[in-house]
Amino acid sequence: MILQNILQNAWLIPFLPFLTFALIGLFMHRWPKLSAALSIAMIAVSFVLSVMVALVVFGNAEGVVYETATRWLSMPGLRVDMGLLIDPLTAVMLLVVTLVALLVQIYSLGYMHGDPGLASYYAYQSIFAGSMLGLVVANNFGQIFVFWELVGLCSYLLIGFWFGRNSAKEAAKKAFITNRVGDFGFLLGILFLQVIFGTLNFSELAAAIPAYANSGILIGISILLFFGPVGKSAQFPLHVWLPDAMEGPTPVSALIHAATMVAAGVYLIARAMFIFNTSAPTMTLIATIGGFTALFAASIALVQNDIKRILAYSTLSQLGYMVMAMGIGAMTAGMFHLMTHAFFKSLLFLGAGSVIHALHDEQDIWKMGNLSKKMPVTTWTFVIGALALSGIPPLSGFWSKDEILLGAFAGGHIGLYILGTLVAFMTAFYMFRLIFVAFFGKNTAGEHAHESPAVMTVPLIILAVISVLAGFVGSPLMNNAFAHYVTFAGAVHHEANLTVMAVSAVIALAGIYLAYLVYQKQVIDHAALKIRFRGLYNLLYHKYYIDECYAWLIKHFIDGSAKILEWFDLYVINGAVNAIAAVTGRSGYALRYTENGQVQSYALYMFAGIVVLLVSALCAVFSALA
Amino acid sequence: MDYSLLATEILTAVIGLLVLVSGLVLPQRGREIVGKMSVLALLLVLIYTIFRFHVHQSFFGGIYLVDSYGSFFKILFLLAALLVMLSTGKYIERFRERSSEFYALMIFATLGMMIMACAGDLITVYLGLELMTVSFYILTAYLLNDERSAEAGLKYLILGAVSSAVMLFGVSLIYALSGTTVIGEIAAKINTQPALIAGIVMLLAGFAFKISAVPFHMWAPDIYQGAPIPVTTYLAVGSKAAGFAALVRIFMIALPLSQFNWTLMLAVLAALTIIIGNLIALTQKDVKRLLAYSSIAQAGYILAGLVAANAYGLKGVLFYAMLYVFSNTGAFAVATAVEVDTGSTDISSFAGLGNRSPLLAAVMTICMLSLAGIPPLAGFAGKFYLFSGAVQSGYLWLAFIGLIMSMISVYYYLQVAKVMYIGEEAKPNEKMEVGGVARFAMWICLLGTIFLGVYPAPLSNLAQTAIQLFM
Amino acid sequence: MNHMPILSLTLFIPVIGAIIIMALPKDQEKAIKYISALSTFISLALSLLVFITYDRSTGGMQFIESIPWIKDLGVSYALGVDGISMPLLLLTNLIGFSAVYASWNIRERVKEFFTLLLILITGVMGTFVATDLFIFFMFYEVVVIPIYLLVIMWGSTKRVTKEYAGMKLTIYLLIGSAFLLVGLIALFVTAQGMLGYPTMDITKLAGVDFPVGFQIFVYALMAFGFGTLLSMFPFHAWSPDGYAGAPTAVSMIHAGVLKKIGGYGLIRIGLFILPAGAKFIAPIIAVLAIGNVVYAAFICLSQKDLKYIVGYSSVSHMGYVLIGIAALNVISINGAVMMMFAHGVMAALFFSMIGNLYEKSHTRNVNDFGGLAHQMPRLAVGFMLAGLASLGLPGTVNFIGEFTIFVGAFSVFKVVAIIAITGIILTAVYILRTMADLLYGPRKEQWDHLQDLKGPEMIPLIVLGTAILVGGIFPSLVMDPISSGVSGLLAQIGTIQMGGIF
Amino acid sequence: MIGLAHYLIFASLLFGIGMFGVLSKRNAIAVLMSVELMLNAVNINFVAIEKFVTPGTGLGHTIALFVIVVAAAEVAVGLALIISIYRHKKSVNLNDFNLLKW
Repeated sequence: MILQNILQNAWLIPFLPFLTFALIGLFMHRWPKLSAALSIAMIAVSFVLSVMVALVVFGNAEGVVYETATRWLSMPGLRVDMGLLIDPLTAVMLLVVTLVALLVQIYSLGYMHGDPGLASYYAYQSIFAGSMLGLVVANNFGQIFVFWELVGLCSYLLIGFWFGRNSAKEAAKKAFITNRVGDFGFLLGILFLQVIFGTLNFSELAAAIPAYANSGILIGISILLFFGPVGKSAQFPLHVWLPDAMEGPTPVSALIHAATMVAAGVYLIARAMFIFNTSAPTMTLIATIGGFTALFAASIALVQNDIKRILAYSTLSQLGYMVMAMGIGAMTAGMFHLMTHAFFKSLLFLGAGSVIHALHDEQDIWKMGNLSKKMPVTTWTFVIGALALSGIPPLSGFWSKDEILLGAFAGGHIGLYILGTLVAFMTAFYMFRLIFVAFFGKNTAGEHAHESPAVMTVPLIILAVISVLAGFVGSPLMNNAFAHYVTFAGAVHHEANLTVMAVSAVIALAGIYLAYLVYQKQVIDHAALKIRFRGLYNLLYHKYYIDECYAWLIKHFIDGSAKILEWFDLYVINGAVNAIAAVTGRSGYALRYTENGQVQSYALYMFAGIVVLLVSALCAVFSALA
Repeated sequence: MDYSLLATEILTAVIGLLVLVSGLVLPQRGREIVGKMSVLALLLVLIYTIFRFHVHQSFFGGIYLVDSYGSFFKILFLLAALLVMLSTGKYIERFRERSSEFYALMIFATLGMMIMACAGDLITVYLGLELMTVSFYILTAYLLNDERSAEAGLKYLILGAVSSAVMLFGVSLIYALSGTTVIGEIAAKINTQPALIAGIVMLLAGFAFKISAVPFHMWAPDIYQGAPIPVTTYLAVGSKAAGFAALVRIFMIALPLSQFNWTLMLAVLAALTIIIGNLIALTQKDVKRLLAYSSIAQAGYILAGLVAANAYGLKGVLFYAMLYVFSNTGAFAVATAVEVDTGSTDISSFAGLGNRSPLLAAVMTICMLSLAGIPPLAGFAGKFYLFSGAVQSGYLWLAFIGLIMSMISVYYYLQVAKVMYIGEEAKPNEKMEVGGVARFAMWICLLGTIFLGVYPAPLSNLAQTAIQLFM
Repeated sequence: MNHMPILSLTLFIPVIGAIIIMALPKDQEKAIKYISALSTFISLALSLLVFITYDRSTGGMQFIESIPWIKDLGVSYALGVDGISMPLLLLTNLIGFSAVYASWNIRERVKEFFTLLLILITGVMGTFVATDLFIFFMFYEVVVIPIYLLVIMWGSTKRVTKEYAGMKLTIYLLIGSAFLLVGLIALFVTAQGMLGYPTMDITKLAGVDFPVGFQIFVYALMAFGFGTLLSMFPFHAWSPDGYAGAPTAVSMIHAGVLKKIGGYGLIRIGLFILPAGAKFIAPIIAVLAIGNVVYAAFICLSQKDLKYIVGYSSVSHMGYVLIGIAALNVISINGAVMMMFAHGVMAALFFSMIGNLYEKSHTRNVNDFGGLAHQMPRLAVGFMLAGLASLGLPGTVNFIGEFTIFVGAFSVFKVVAIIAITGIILTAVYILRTMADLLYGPRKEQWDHLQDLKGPEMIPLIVLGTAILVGGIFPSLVMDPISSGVSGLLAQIGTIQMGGIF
Repeated sequence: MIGLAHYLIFASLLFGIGMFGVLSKRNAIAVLMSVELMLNAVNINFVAIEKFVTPGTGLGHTIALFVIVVAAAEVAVGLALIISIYRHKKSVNLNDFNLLKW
């Protein structure tokens, strides 16, 4: 009974965090502890509700689709609802988001302990959770856009949470603006949909779209829509904000910039798959961009020294994986990877947070070392996360990544398959580079550290357990249960291929071994490598100089045009106004000197006036007569 | 013929003579009551005239007319004279022992204006005009110790006499072609001939001089600046209105548009007047002179109503002439008070008026803005009538010029406001004392300006009645 | 029906307040402020009452009052509100009430200040409730002069002097209004010729079938007149300088509501009376509007003075309104009206925050600041709220306006709309840069003495912030009446086909 | 036969001479005299027109008388003003009277 009503009441899942935000913002910001407690309690309730929703949805063999909506903004010709669309896809996302959010919020109690902004931190966390959940349950593009922007706002606020730092302020700004560029295209796509189809509702669009399949306009629309995921999921070329976003508190990075928000782009592609898969060129574009990003980011991650940045590039790379999966039609695999990635990547980030916390905000891996002695829980959960990420069977990452590679392989995208496998190798390498340097290594800088409190380690353990187990729901061992529910029209399912599995596992192990050789055994001198391949190293270390390019472009084109236009405004437009005023004034002065005080010249003007009047009047009359 | 209908004129003449005589017979001390007496007497005449507003009568074969049109202007002149006398305040002390003659001359000038407004014959117009003008010659030069006053008087006399001569020459030509000088009879007897055109142009030139239309305006700034301020005020308000009263009657009745379309000629004059008056006013630093140029521009606006030559336009002429009494007198009254207090009307002597006397600053600002035509002040309603008329007659361009220039005129009016409110004060923190009577006059101007702007209907109804004879 | 003249009351209570203030002695500063606050509060309450009791099911003009005023001009003192004017009336009073509190720290010439301010508020309100062209225009120009005086007396001199700024603003707008007045007179005269009797009633004038050429001519005049007020490119030069010179309350009212008279006029008068003219001129307006959106946004990027940033940003945002008006369909015009409301509250909030900061720090240069969120968290909240609203974040009422305009305009002017939508990126860039430089970054010791908002200073933040959020979260509250008003208005035009848009 | 046109032309010439005097004479009194000349030209006109257009009505003659009287008054005032200004300036040259300008 409760379970049946749960769908009607599922709106509470996003609503409760919003309520929390309002309560904290309006009344409770003076009591940070209370705010934190409220926030955690509310997200816990949301989590429970999500579990119940999941039970209902997956309790039915075919999966349940439930849709309801309330009018939000409407006028003749335009209607934007606030809707609730619950299907297996939503249910998975709800579960992932509420669970990670809950764990991160608990973890934050320890991580953010004593921070003066604790109340606002939890307020932001709540509004983020609310917006993200709102995005997930959306039944139309309007609603998605609304929450899309709101999660962007939360990301902005949380990246800039320590606003006293210049780097944080810059990173927050960068994140928002870069996302705006993506949203520009996304918004255009939505507008096209509205104008052409007259609706933004998913199911109505899904009914109308097929008639336009592969038409030029639809290709255009789908590419525009793809702008959104490119921004939000930090795909090349709009990836630049995500590494910088690591300026935020680490739990935030875990939740927003690893597990949930950045995956929203992938989720959007999945949700709007009925549009994308009608347009082959767009699908190719998506796959290419995703694959490229995966490789590109992984290569950068190879040489970074900041623990969070390594993880950030890893996130980029994995997002690229997911996007690629979407592009090659392996949506289920992509969503599966999204889910497992959410767990193990948040685990990794929280682990990193634990380290950073213990080392008093030290993030350079070369200034860590041998942490395993002092921080066993952190270390071993971190290793589990890294193994999962590297795709070592039977951890979750193995199953999901394998699905994607399988999709590429079986779908005939051999290039992408090879690329994916290469990335898997690199992933394993850089993750274990991190682990060997920071957690084992001979460096003893980390030895004054101490294990984090239970409030931080318990979420780590929970996530570690999930990271190990979550993969099984989609594994052939459980008959691809995940794929049974999370399906997409037109998507193909491929039978498990042992070769692909074996190759990827071996490749990952090879990566780990290489890292072991270089950084643990130091058989190969990494410093020498650095010097030998100086050019390549610098290129990678400086992230292909893309930030610099953008900075240069912005400085010269945007700010340059701004300067030029300012000059134009000041001297041409304002100048014209002032010139007209001056001419008026000057002519006044000129005329003024006709009043020279000489009475006879006044008389002369009068007579002249009479003569002119007389002549012109006579001319007028004569011409009228003639 | 009911001569009692001429009571207004007769009474005014009698009052003028009495004031003149009483100035001679009363001892020095007693002369102060002369001013009060004349104000009171004129007030009674005004009330009487208002009650006889609807009376119509034609005298002496149409050479003198009593009608609503004339009465409207008579009311206007009396009101203006009263306001000017009231607002003179302490300025009267500058006339020393000659103050009673000042009142007498003012009253004679008023009489001259009345005659102009009611004249049914060109020669009657001329007589009224000369009565008015000669009084003004004397009044202009009334500050015997002030060189500029004398200069202004002489300039006015020379130019005034020349313009009278020109006008008379024009009258003689019209007389030659029509055989009559009665306004009502001319129309039937003329047709388009070059000599007639010459006559009309010269007649127009004479009136253009009186109303200070460009290029016959050159006297106005000098004379306005040199004359004692109350005289300037009356010159600007009364003399101009009288000029328009006669001009409208002559042109509307004697010169039918079907014979000779003089509207274009007037439109050009109006446009020039508006443009040049406003442009030169932009550069002025002396408030009196600034108001002089402003009043030139105002003449241009009023002329636009005559250009229209239809109900809205003519109503606008009357309406504007009346509101001009309030607004212009208000502004000049403040200038008078400032000159009494600081001895100058240079814009710098208005500095800090907003602090020293908020009422004066407010009156000045509001009256000036009314002149600029900013709603909800009277000037806006007036301009609306004038330019509606002009547009109705097809003179859209004139409306354009008029309205744009009137917005530009806000610049110089606001310059004064700016100085008053944020200027460096000449006499910091010193309250400015203004007599109760002058204050009363300013309040009337202020309230009149606002009332006519917010609720123009009563005045426009009066004007409607007054212009019936042209319709 | 014999009802209370609620609109007249709303309109004239500030005037009564002003008269009472004039009668008070100069040194009763507290009393003066309380009377101003009270009278604007009553007006606000009454306009809220209007907003709530307006019968949405019937729509159209309601709370009608009509008294014949000037017979021979066909003028009557006619008031009424419909779905278009009602939000703007409410906006005026929201901002008016906030403006009084934003001026709470005025110390010089308190009496004059609040007198002028109240007159100003009345004038603005009047334009929105008048249904008679003459009365509309009267109120429209009433506001100009108080603004001038307020600017020169209480303004501030930075890049340009306050005298220059005030004069430029005044004369520029007046010249714009001269064109408008010519148009109105032409309209009036022609209508009289066609109807046979004079009328200034907007609805009656709208019933007249003016010749197309005439409509184009008059609409062009109006587009210039109202466009100037709406700071349409390239006639925007008065706006940034004007706001920079003006005191806080004036900037709030001017950017917040006065500008909106331009947009309101273009819809209520221009489009309603002269649909064919509107159709002809619309593409030109749309193109100029790009100038607004993109050009002004670019200039914002290089500004350092907070008031200039918001000044140019308001020019930029008015571009959206213009596009909405130019697109000539229900959705776009709904959006334009919504955007006017939204921009009003946002700009007013922005200016009140800037004013508060300036009053305490005596500088407005962004580079002088940094890390203000440390010392002034509430002010930072205000700035952020305004900033986020400015960049059209969902959840703020501005998003509703922008989104609706985009939808409406997109169906008509694709290219224009796409170029205009790039504005959302540029806006984000300059707003976020400003916010970052102003509020974030390391604490600066030199500003440690600044006190955060407290007491009366909080009122603008609370009132306007609430409006931004409530409108953003429950857009139907505002959009439904707007939509009914716009649909009603366009339905009355009805018979005139405009490229199948209607 | 001398007709109306001759009179009018003669009067016009006289008027023009007066006008020239007004414009060119520097002495204020001479200017006043020139003005009188102009007025006399007008008088000639009126009297001539009376004879040719409306004989026997006396209208033109009356007007001429009026004009003469008014002109006399004007001259009286004018001379008084010249005396007044002479007291200040010790000059009757019109070129010297330019305190008021611009």
